[in-house]
Amino acid sequence: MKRYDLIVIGAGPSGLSAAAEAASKGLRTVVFDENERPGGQLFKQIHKFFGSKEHKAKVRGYNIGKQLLQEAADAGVDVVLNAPVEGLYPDHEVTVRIGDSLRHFKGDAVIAATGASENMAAFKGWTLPGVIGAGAAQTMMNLHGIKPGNKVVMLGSGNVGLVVSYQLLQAGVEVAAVVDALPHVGGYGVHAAKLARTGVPFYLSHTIVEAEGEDRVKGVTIAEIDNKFNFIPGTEKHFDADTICVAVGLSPMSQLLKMAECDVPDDPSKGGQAPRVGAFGETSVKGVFAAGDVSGIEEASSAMIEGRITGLAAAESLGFITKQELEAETAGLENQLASLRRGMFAPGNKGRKITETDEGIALSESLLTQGYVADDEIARFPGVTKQRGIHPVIECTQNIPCNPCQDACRKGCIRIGKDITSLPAVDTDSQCVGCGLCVAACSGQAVFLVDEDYEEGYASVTLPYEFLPLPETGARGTALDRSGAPVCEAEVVEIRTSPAFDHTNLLTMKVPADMAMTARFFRNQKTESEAC
Amino acid sequence: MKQKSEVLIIGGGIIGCATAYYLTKKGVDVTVLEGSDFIGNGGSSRNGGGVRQSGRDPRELPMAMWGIRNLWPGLSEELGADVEYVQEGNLRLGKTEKHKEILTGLTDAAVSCGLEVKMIDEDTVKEINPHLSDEVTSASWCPTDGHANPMAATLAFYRKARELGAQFYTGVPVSELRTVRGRVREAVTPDGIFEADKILVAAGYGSRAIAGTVGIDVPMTERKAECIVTEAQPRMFEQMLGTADADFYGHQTAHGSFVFGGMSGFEAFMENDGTTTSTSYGASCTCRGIMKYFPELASAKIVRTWAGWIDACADGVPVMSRVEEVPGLYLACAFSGHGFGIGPAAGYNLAELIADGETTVDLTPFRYDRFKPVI
Amino acid sequence: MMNDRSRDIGPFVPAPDDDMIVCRCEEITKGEIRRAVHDGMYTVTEIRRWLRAGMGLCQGQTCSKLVKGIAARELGISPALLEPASSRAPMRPTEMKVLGREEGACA
Amino acid sequence: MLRITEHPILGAPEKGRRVEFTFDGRTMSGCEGEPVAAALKAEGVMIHRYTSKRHEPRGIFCAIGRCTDCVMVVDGVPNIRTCVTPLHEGMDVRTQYGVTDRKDFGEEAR
Repeated sequence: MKRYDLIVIGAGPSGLSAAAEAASKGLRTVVFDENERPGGQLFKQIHKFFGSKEHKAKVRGYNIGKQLLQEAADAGVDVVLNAPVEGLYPDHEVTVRIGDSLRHFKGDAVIAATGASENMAAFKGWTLPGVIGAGAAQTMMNLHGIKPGNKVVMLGSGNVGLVVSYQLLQAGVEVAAVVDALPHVGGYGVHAAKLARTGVPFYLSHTIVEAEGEDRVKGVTIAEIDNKFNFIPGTEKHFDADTICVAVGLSPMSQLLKMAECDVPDDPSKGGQAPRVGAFGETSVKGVFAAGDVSGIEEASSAMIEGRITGLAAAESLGFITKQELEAETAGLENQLASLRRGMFAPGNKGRKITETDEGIALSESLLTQGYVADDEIARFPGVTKQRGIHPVIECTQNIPCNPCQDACRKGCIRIGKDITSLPAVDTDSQCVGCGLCVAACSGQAVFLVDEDYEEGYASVTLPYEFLPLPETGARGTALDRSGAPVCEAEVVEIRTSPAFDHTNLLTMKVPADMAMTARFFRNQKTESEAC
Repeated sequence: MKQKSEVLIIGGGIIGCATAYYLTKKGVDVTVLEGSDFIGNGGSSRNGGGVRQSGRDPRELPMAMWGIRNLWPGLSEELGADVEYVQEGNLRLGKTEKHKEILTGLTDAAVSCGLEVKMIDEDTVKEINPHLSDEVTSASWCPTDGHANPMAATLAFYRKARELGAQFYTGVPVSELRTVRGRVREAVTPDGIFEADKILVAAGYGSRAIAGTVGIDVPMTERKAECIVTEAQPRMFEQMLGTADADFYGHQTAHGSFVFGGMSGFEAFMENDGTTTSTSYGASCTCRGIMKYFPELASAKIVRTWAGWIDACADGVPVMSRVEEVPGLYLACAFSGHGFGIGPAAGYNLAELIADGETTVDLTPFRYDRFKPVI
Repeated sequence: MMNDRSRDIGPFVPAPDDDMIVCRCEEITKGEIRRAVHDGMYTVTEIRRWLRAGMGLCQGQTCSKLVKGIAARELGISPALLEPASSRAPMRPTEMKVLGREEGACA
Repeated sequence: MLRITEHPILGAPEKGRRVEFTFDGRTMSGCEGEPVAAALKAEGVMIHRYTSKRHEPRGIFCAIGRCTDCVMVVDGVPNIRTCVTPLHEGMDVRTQYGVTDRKDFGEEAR
């Protein structure tokens, strides 16, 4: 039986990070993954990540996957793909399907980095073809280049629901509505806002009554629910749709750890059955570790750091590094992890209703219930200032761990400060040159450049644009406000693309001056669904 | 919690549940204590579902035959739940001359007990089951054997007994029995003492330790056994299968999946680690065994494996007995891996023994004090 | 508390969505699961063994949380108190020929 | 048309060569190596199977080989998870009824 120092199960963000870290300390390390491609969910994630530079902020998920894979390869890790681990047995033995045979391996240590699986919601008709998991939509369009349908209703307004809805738009799919049973948008406000301004309506405190259709989805009926989750008669709304995407949360995929007799209690704060782990990720079974979503649902950024900590812990447990080295090396990582776990979406805030920011500013009620910040709410946030000439307007209104906008601006216009979750503030004393790097750098697509003095009677608004076809300079169309409602005519006056922007194009449109703080999206005149 | 009853049954497997059912049907007030958190959590939910007479020890055969004649055919109706009983015969397969000898020996013994079973040749085997490989050269054939769903049967007895008023408590392990004025009277648990006029210990291998607390020992040991189940498959055959080599046994269920058990050869050398996790090699051994007999199952996918612990008796047949030296105490254990098929009959006769003192099937061969040194 | 199998959980009251499939693989409905609880199947494991809910091709990966939620509601307890069913190898459906073709096997 | 030809972030999808396969006897085409389910989706096929008990239609649900709703009879073998099975030239893909490719759900074989 082949033996390794370390067996890592799962080649996602935490698994690859753990493997690279351990291998760099000299452990003979193998990673098994059931998928054809490594990277776990990263390879389906085409949006830019939040966080700071160390967390690979503003890098798109699939590129992070490539970087991690390279790092693991450089460290000498064997990554075996198409290799589902079928069982985890006593003595750290794993059985792996490789090709058409079953093979047995032993590791002196084992790290389970098996990730998460999607939760499901049952409703009338949910077994019809056309009802799919949000992950399925992502897999189909981002891995296989196939649209899951032409018109989608998304159930779930958590980050997965929001991000996948946006990806659907990018793939050229119409999103008819985002529906959530909870009274508030579950994911980051900026993710909601970038959907809302394209015209996607949000229905909070609503859920699906029925998926309609005989042998496939033809439409959806939703209705409002009361606080006991009962439908309120008379509030039904119908949408034509061929696809319903379900994004109602994730659960740790802890089956292997359960099988291995690890203590795996049900912990709602971790999203389900997650192994009880010590400070460095060791489960109740000696030598078996867990990292990433399997030990509690979080973001990929946290998973990567957790993976590194666990990789180091495995190295220490086998005598490759000393306890002192472990503590010294993990201290920095723990700090990073702590910084990611701050803010209003911190694990400790799960389920709590937050009404104001750390700065003491009242949160946008409209953002939480409609998906966009209302016109009369936007001015109170420190990223939104009124200035002469061109300047950034940062519509980032929640405390999330992210700061690339600050790094992007070489003129010092944007200030977040030491605390990564602070709201970005625009410094009115600094001189914006309109380079647009902040617009492209913002993972939440919440930064705009506004010039109210663009032309007599006209303002210019520069916005991030990640759709096809890319309008040409001179194109005329309609400006939409934050809610996606058409507000005025607009003309594209500049399109900027650059490798440095990493596919986030900067579209500058000219709108009537009084629309400078209202117009936030551009719709081409002729195309209804842009990307076909 | 109801701490006092006429009869206390320790063990919520098929024996405990069936006995509870037949006792409550007679109007007896019964409480069942199950040590684990689940009803039917031991061998009752982990076996291959055989309802066989052939291949049994002659001492056990009358009980098996009586149960198949009198209880199994009407069981689903009686319990109001489909226990998936199928009586389409049992084939015990052989590939070599040696196998044929083993099968012939078993067959002769069963015939002398009055069972309708016979040796059949290669062609006849293929007629009964055309999917078998050419390696199969002989078989014993018992047309009145069959199979059922162990989980459904155990839980159906539980459900019906519960409906008739039997009290069930799970997660209540018994650590000790106590006598009061010369009669067994009390069962000590973390939830307090349960009292009864009569106590039946039907807790699989756990029975040994429990009975030991009143000085009664049944010579048995634990042996691991493993099963596999496939995804649902198109219907292939209805018989129960076994082999002379004991390399696998099993059947296709009503659901369409195949449930197979098998051996790796290490079973006797495993210590009970407290889990029912299959070994890393057990399923592979069973698959290899099956594919030699059924090449066309090679693409069938295994969706699940599990293991259980057999309470293997020194002489291979169960103990079902009144314990005269400890008045009030009854034992039903050491079923040795073939308790499911005789489970209903055992429950029926145990209920008679406990309630009436007389049984339909003679329980003498199953006495607790039959064990004597051989040298 | 869960261990008393005669605990009164009230009568089974039919609901309009009883016909809704919950276990997609085995086509087990919400009503069947609710009924099973009233029949004494107080644990996810027993519901599984009794109805086959979660015993199909996906081995409960899709429905286990849903089943747990329904059972807990019927029992009037928090879902966290219900032990989920066990996890068993193989983690993915695996052909006999693959399991049987094992490195280091005697045959 | 559900195939994405140009994506704003990912560009043109990298795909294998075009190959033919059959779905219930009808000739269709897809890209070699992509999941059978993806090829079917691109051809507008939504129904992969009908269930055993209620005879209800099912299609792609998880797309990563977990839920097994998309199973079909592929090259004569039932229960093939089409979302994780790569497409090859000449594959014979059939709607699954229960556990067979027969519209009578294999009942006659009982």
